[in-house]
Amino acid sequence: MKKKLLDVNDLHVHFKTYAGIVQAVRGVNFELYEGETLAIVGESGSGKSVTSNALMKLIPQPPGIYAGGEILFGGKDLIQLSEKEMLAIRGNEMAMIFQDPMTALNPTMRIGKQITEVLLKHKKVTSKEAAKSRAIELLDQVGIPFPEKRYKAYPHELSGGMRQRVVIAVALAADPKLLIADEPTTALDVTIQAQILELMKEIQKSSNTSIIFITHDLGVVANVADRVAVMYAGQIVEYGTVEDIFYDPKHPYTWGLLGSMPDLNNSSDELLRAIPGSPPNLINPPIGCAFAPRNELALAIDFEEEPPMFQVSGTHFAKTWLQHPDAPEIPLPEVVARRIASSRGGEA
Amino acid sequence: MTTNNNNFDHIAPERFKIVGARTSDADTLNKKQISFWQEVMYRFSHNKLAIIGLIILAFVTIMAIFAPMLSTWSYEENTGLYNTAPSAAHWFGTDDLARDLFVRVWQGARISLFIGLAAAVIDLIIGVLWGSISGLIGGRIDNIMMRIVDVLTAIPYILVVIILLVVMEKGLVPMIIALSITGWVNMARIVRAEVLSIKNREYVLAAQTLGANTWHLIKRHLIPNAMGVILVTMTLTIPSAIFTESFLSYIGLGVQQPMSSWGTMASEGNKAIQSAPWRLIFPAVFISLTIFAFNAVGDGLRDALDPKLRK
Amino acid sequence: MRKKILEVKNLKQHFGTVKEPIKAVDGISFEIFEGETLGLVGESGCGKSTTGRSIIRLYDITDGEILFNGKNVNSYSSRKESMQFNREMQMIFQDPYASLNPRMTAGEIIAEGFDIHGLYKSKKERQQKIGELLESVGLNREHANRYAHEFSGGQRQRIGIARALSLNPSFIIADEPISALDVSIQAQVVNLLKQLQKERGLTYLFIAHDLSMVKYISDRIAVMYRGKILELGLADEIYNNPIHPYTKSLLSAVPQPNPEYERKRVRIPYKHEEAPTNAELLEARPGHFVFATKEQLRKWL
Amino acid sequence: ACGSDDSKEEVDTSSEGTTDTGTESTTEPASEPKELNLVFGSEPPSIHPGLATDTTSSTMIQNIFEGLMTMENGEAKEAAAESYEISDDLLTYTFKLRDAKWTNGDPVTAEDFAYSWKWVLDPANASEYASILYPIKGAEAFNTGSGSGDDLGIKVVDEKTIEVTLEVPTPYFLELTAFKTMYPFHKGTQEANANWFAEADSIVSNGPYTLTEWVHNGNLVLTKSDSYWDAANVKIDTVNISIVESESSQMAMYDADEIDFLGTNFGSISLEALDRLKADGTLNVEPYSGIYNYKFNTTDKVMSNANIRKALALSIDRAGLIKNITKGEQEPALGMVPNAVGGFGDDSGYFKDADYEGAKKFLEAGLKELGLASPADLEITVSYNTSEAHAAIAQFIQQGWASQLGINVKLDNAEWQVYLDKLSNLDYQVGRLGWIADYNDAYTFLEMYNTASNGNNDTGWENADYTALLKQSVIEADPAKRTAILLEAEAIMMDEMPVAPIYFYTNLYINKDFVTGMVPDALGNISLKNVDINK
Amino acid sequence: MLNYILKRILYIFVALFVIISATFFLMKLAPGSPFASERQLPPAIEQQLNEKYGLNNPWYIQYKDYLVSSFTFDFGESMKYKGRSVNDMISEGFPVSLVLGIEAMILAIGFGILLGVISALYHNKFPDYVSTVIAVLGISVPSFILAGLLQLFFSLKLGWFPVTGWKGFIYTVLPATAIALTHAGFIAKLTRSSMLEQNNSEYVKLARAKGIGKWSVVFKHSLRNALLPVVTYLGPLTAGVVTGSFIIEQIFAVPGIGRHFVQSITNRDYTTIMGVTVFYSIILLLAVLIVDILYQFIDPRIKLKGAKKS
Ligand SMILES: Nc1ncnc2c1ncn2[C@@H]1O[C@H](COP(=O)(O)OP(=O)(O)OP(=O)(O)O)[C@@H](O)[C@H]1O
Ligand SMILES: Nc1ncnc2c1ncn2[C@@H]1O[C@H](COP(=O)(O)OP(=O)(O)OP(=O)(O)O)[C@@H](O)[C@H]1O
Ligand SMILES: [Mg+2]
Ligand SMILES: [Mg+2]
Repeated sequence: MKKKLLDVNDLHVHFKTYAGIVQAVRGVNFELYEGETLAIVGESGSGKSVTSNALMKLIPQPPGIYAGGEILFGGKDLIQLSEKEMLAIRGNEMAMIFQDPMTALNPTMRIGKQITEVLLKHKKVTSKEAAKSRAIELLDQVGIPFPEKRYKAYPHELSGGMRQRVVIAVALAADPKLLIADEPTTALDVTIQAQILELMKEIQKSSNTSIIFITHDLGVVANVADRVAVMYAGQIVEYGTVEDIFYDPKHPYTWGLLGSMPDLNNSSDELLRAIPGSPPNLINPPIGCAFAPRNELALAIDFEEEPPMFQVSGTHFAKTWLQHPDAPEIPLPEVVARRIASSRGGEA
Repeated sequence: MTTNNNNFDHIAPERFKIVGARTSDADTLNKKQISFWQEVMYRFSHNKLAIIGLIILAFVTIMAIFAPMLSTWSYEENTGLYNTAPSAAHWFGTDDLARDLFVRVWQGARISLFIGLAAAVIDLIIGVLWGSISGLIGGRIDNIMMRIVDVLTAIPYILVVIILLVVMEKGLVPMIIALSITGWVNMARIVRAEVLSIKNREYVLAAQTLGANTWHLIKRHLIPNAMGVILVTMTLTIPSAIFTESFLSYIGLGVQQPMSSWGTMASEGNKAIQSAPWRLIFPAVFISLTIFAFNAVGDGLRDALDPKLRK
Repeated sequence: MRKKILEVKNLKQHFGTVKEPIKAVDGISFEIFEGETLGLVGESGCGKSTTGRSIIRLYDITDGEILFNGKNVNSYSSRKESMQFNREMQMIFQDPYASLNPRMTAGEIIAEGFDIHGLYKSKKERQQKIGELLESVGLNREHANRYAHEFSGGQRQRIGIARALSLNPSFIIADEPISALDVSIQAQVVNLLKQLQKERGLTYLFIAHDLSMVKYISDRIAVMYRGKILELGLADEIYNNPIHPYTKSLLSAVPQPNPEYERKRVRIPYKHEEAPTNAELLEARPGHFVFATKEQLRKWL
Repeated sequence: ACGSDDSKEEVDTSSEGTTDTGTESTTEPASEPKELNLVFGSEPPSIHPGLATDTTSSTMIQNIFEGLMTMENGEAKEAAAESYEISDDLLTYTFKLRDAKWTNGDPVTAEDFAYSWKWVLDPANASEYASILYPIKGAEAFNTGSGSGDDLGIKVVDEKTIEVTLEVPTPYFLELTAFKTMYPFHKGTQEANANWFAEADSIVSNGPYTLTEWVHNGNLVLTKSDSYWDAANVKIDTVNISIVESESSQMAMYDADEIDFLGTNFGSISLEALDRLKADGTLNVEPYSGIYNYKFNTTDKVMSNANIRKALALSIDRAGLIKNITKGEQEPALGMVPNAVGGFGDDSGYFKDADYEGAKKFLEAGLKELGLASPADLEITVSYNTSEAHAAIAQFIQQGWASQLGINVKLDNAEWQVYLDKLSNLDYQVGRLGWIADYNDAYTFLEMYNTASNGNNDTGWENADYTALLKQSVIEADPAKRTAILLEAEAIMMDEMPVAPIYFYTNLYINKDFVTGMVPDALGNISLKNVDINK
Repeated sequence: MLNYILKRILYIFVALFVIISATFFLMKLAPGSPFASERQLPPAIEQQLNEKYGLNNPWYIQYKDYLVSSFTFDFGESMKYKGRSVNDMISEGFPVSLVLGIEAMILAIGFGILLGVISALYHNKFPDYVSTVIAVLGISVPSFILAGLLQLFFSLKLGWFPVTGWKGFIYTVLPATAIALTHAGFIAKLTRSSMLEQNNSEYVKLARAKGIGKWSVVFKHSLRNALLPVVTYLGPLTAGVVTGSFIIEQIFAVPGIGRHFVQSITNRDYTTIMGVTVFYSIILLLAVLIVDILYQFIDPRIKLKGAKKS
């Protein structure tokens, strides 16, 4: 059995704003084992970034508030740690990769320095020279050609893909146990995205790092994840292995997500099956199931009572009343069914 | 995953009826509708400093309007008491010409506040336009316009003022002209820098594809989005204008004695810093307070308007 | 034969200095027929946006010709002519956050074109028109008074589309209109574009880097690489029978929402090679062009 | 020198040396070098006897150069001259020089004097104070281009004797030889280097001190000159003079014991300190031969009316002004010639200070003549050059005129140069101006109004009788009669009142207790030679 | 780059020409003459003086002379300080003003940035309010009042510093402080506003994620980027400060050149007016140019090149 690295229990994060309290994360639970990749998917605003920032204790306070729950990392509850104690963990035991490589690097600092900074800060090396050679090694490791030369480059002298590699190098510098990647490839084009994904997998293999991978791109999820958490309106609504989610989705929202991807095999004359409407306002989260208002298959109870997390199988959970034994059998939407069928056939 | 489920309560079957989406509900983003300006107001009103600033400004304005009218003394009248310290009869004391400082301070407020406003307007009209045009058009025009700014900074200002003094009747008009000559150059420089970064934003390009001309771009896109720096710069221009006014009045361009502004009173009072400190303290404190108020309000507005600080 | 609405001939757009030019677009030619959608794909920085912006006259082009409805767009002499052009051709921008002025309401953004072109002067008429536009992109009339930050990404992009539609254009350049949106919203926007095309007979130049979405929306696809168009043809043709190694590489990189497939997928890396100087756009199959020399083409086929 | 530099005050004052000087202190070889610390209010623009126009430069010149005579207790006393003789017709002066040396070792000769004077008068050198030498025969003609340098009444009799012939008897000629413009400078130096006077190391002088250091705009150091003939009686070894423009800084330096003396020509005392200094009894006040006036432009429609002018002049509360505003113990001026001038000590009978009753009568008459119904219809503008002191005076007078006479008074200030332009173009109604004597004689205060065209008149006023009287005074050899003539002229002026006298200046100064003999004379001059410190 | 600099230098010459011309005509338009005083000069003498300084020539000859002297940087003799060449006056005074100015700028920049950073880090919290108040005081209390207060307090009351003079470092402290405080206030305000912007950027978040402390992030990362807009302002400001302040030099008796900017005009000392104006213009124009060039060292993203329509 693999060792549990991270255990998040009933995490709540709120933000105080002019309009009221935004309940950005409303009771998130998940766990992560060593060397495993957990993908968190969900549409914009569902609380993915807040969750990941919360893990790093990077929620700005104010306006943010840790409204409850615990984050057990290697047994310690991060929420209880002081800022000073966190400084030793951040960038060291856990590191983060941000979405936008264009802005995540300091534009006026040479990239080499941005890497050595971490090394020196966390005393991974003893001297500046050692830091430099380690940084060059890292650059090489993330696939940057001519790392000695690039060591002195400024971010703007690199392409988007290269910059993202640098960001990854920064994250890897301290050899973290946990890597949180918040949409690391969304801003990149497909070719570069593919390279970055390959790179991350390689790294994981070689150093047994655990990864939390945040994205809204189901293709990417399918590529990287061992397990998937589908988030909606600040909660995890479905959780399971990647197969569970892609081949046996139980939550209507997951269906919606899967259905809205264009299917390369079908004709372009028919419209995509978009999820109508937009996510709920988290200041006054709806009573019941948050997805109900957009769910064509919503049950009456969805508007009244929040569904509990139902266990579908050993690894698979879904937070929908449809899992209730008394709930009607609802077949998979046709598009999704077709997609699963064709996927199972093994071809795209 | 800690959850669970085994013992389900029994739930009435009708509650498991499919009722479908409620799109009307789904489409409203925020239940509580707050418009941009409402939000700005909200943020502004929750900024303690800004509110204090606003109260000070209101107080000073009201006093400037009414205090001279209600006082028993006029600002030029000799009370027979030379250089006396504040007392019940003369709250702020009297000056070297035996005039009541309380009424003089509020009389002076009228001029200084007017000048502050005038400077702000000049900054807005000339500085902002100059900077935005220069930054927006760019290229040679930009270079020429910025060199003009340099030239204006370099030409001896006092000479210009002397010439104005010779060719014009004294009063507020030549004063405003004198302020207009160089009062805005900082603003122009700063706005230009800001415009350079705004002009490549996509919404500006979008307006260009709609066929917008320079003026439209400046008016609708550049100025509103550079408002933050404009406000900060403006709150810095006001104090320098207040002191430029006292310099100009001293040289003879502005208001004539016995009328006096805060700036003038402060610089005269400065001479009596040891023998009659109240002559410096009152005008100086009100200048500082007012400028503090402008700054607080400006910062408050800046923060309230900053889209990046908004979530 | 369908009518050519746009014809781009040997378009070049260089930035930087004359000595060290950045050849963002380096001699591309293509045409777009009325009512169709031409997809333009390629990796980041290959010159897609620059192409779009040059066509809509945001840049002074370095060389070449752009004919819109048969007329060279850089030959307009009067302001009236170019205003007319602005009405005919519009653009949707990539970033739904950066492309809407945060200080304007949705209504103001949509009506900006009216102000510029002096249309719908009466208040009522104007409100009416704004309302119509909002509805046509799936928003409510009430949304007109909200500011951009009060909308979700998808809704913002709809406002961008409404703005592009406000002057009733016949041709729209959509510069990665969905790249910044998440999947569920992407679908909404793509659906909307398709639907509008059907209703209004619009022509699109649809720029993206994601082949799967492009394939879905486009009739024909042009693959761009380093300022040049490498391959151009019908969408299905490009997707199913790519010829140029770069196109193949690009296709192999698109991840599918299918874990099993993903586990097996092998990316075909593309090794950059300078195109030989005698390379040209050759018609490999009917309607399917490839930028190559004859020998290369033979090899690839 | 009247050239009070621009806007800087003549308002507060200076002092003069009528008090006894502590010169009898006999020579006790000072065990420790004595240092005196002083300030100047500005950089001396030209330490050249022939070019200096301002008080700072003059002060320097008076202490590093030496003229034939020097003023002591109001009397001319031999300095570079060992003795002198005056012919009976008062037209020829013969000076015998002492054996004295320039700082470069050359002897001071009659030729140096003759050369210097001729140099000053030579129009090519454009010496601005050349007119001081006009009493010398042929001087005016030479200087204004109609005569020749060879016809001057200056004769070098021998190396040590010089003879001067005058145009007309000039009772104050001896005093003039103590004036800086008549000081000698070293011929060889002048010929070798026209800019010799601009730096300390090229200055060659003959006075009690040498200028040993001059940091422009910073400070000057005077060192006792060993080659000076009377070096034994020079007590201070070093005089450090800082150049400090701000009055309040000067005062602070005094308070911080950084300087030993403050006042007339060595800085000035700020208005704000006066009350305090008076209260603790440290302020010294000496009369000063200078006047502060309001001139009237008699070519102006309103101001051409003598009754109006008189009404205005009479209704100024001079005593109040001095007490509350200028504070320098100045004398209310009720005539044109300061009391410091001999024979004019009690010429104050022309009118009364703050005579509002009298003023109202004149005003009524004046208004009638002007065809104005009430005082409120009368609007006049008072002009002054930009300065807080002038502004304060103008406002005080304005308050008085407005409240006592009920007329409207506007104030108008202008930059110094613009203001001078206004005055000389008669583009004003009432304007302030001060006048400080170059030599302590009534003539210097009265002469400028002799004709309307006199460049210093500025009022457009002239009176035939007055002109005649002044002419007569020049040729009158008897001092008593001459005084009577000038008093008569003054009476005419006071009757027509083209100028409203306001107050006579005083010299104000403070000094540390250990400083003795440092007292300004009626012209504001201080001879450092007489100063001593006893710590 | 070199091209760019050459082009800008060309512009500098054009600007100088304009400045000289404008100053010349303004100077000639202003009433008064260098020789005017209460005591009217005899006309013959005045004539001589005018002759001596070439003031009798027709305006275009004088104009030409001034142009020539400006471009050869030889302004001749001061009309007020007899026997002193304008060049000497500048070369003696400028080093003093420069030293004082640099000290003041160091103080202003150091203190201003510190205040601005504190404000931004503790945005809308107590330290922000405190530093805002200090900055506002700096801005709203003009240097002449401040100078007097400093003198009163630190020299007279406490006796820590000499009242006036220029004889060593200790003499520079008060005047430099008096000059610096106003500018420090301005800089603090500008820094605050641009720091606030930087603090919301991704790279700051990344730096925090690296485990770097709040203050280290400021000094290692955000500050440099936040200073870019401040630098725009510093160019002309520095030019102004190093060429001296009239009032401060007057109050502290500092032998700099600041006084000449005002006094030469009140004296109508034409040669000096021209000299100091040309001198200041060159410094200003160069400062602006240097800032533009510096920009690309501070911000590696900026490349100087011919402007381009965007
Ligand atoms: N500083 C903040 N103040 C107020 N609300 C915030 C703040 N940060 C996040 N939120 C709110 O929290 C919710 C979740 O945001 P989050 O950034 O986690 O979404 P996300 O799933 O990462 O979306 P995206 O795909 O767009 O990155 C949103 O409603 C957002 O508005
Ligand atoms: N104004 C400009 N000045 C200089 N270079 C530019 C300019 N605009 C674009 N470029 C350069 O031209 C090249 C093509 O840029 P373009 O924006 O067209 O790429 P793109 O294909 O749209 O990329 P993306 O997918 O990232 O939007 C890039 O190398 C870019 O750096
Ligand atoms: Mg996110
Ligand atoms: Mg692009």
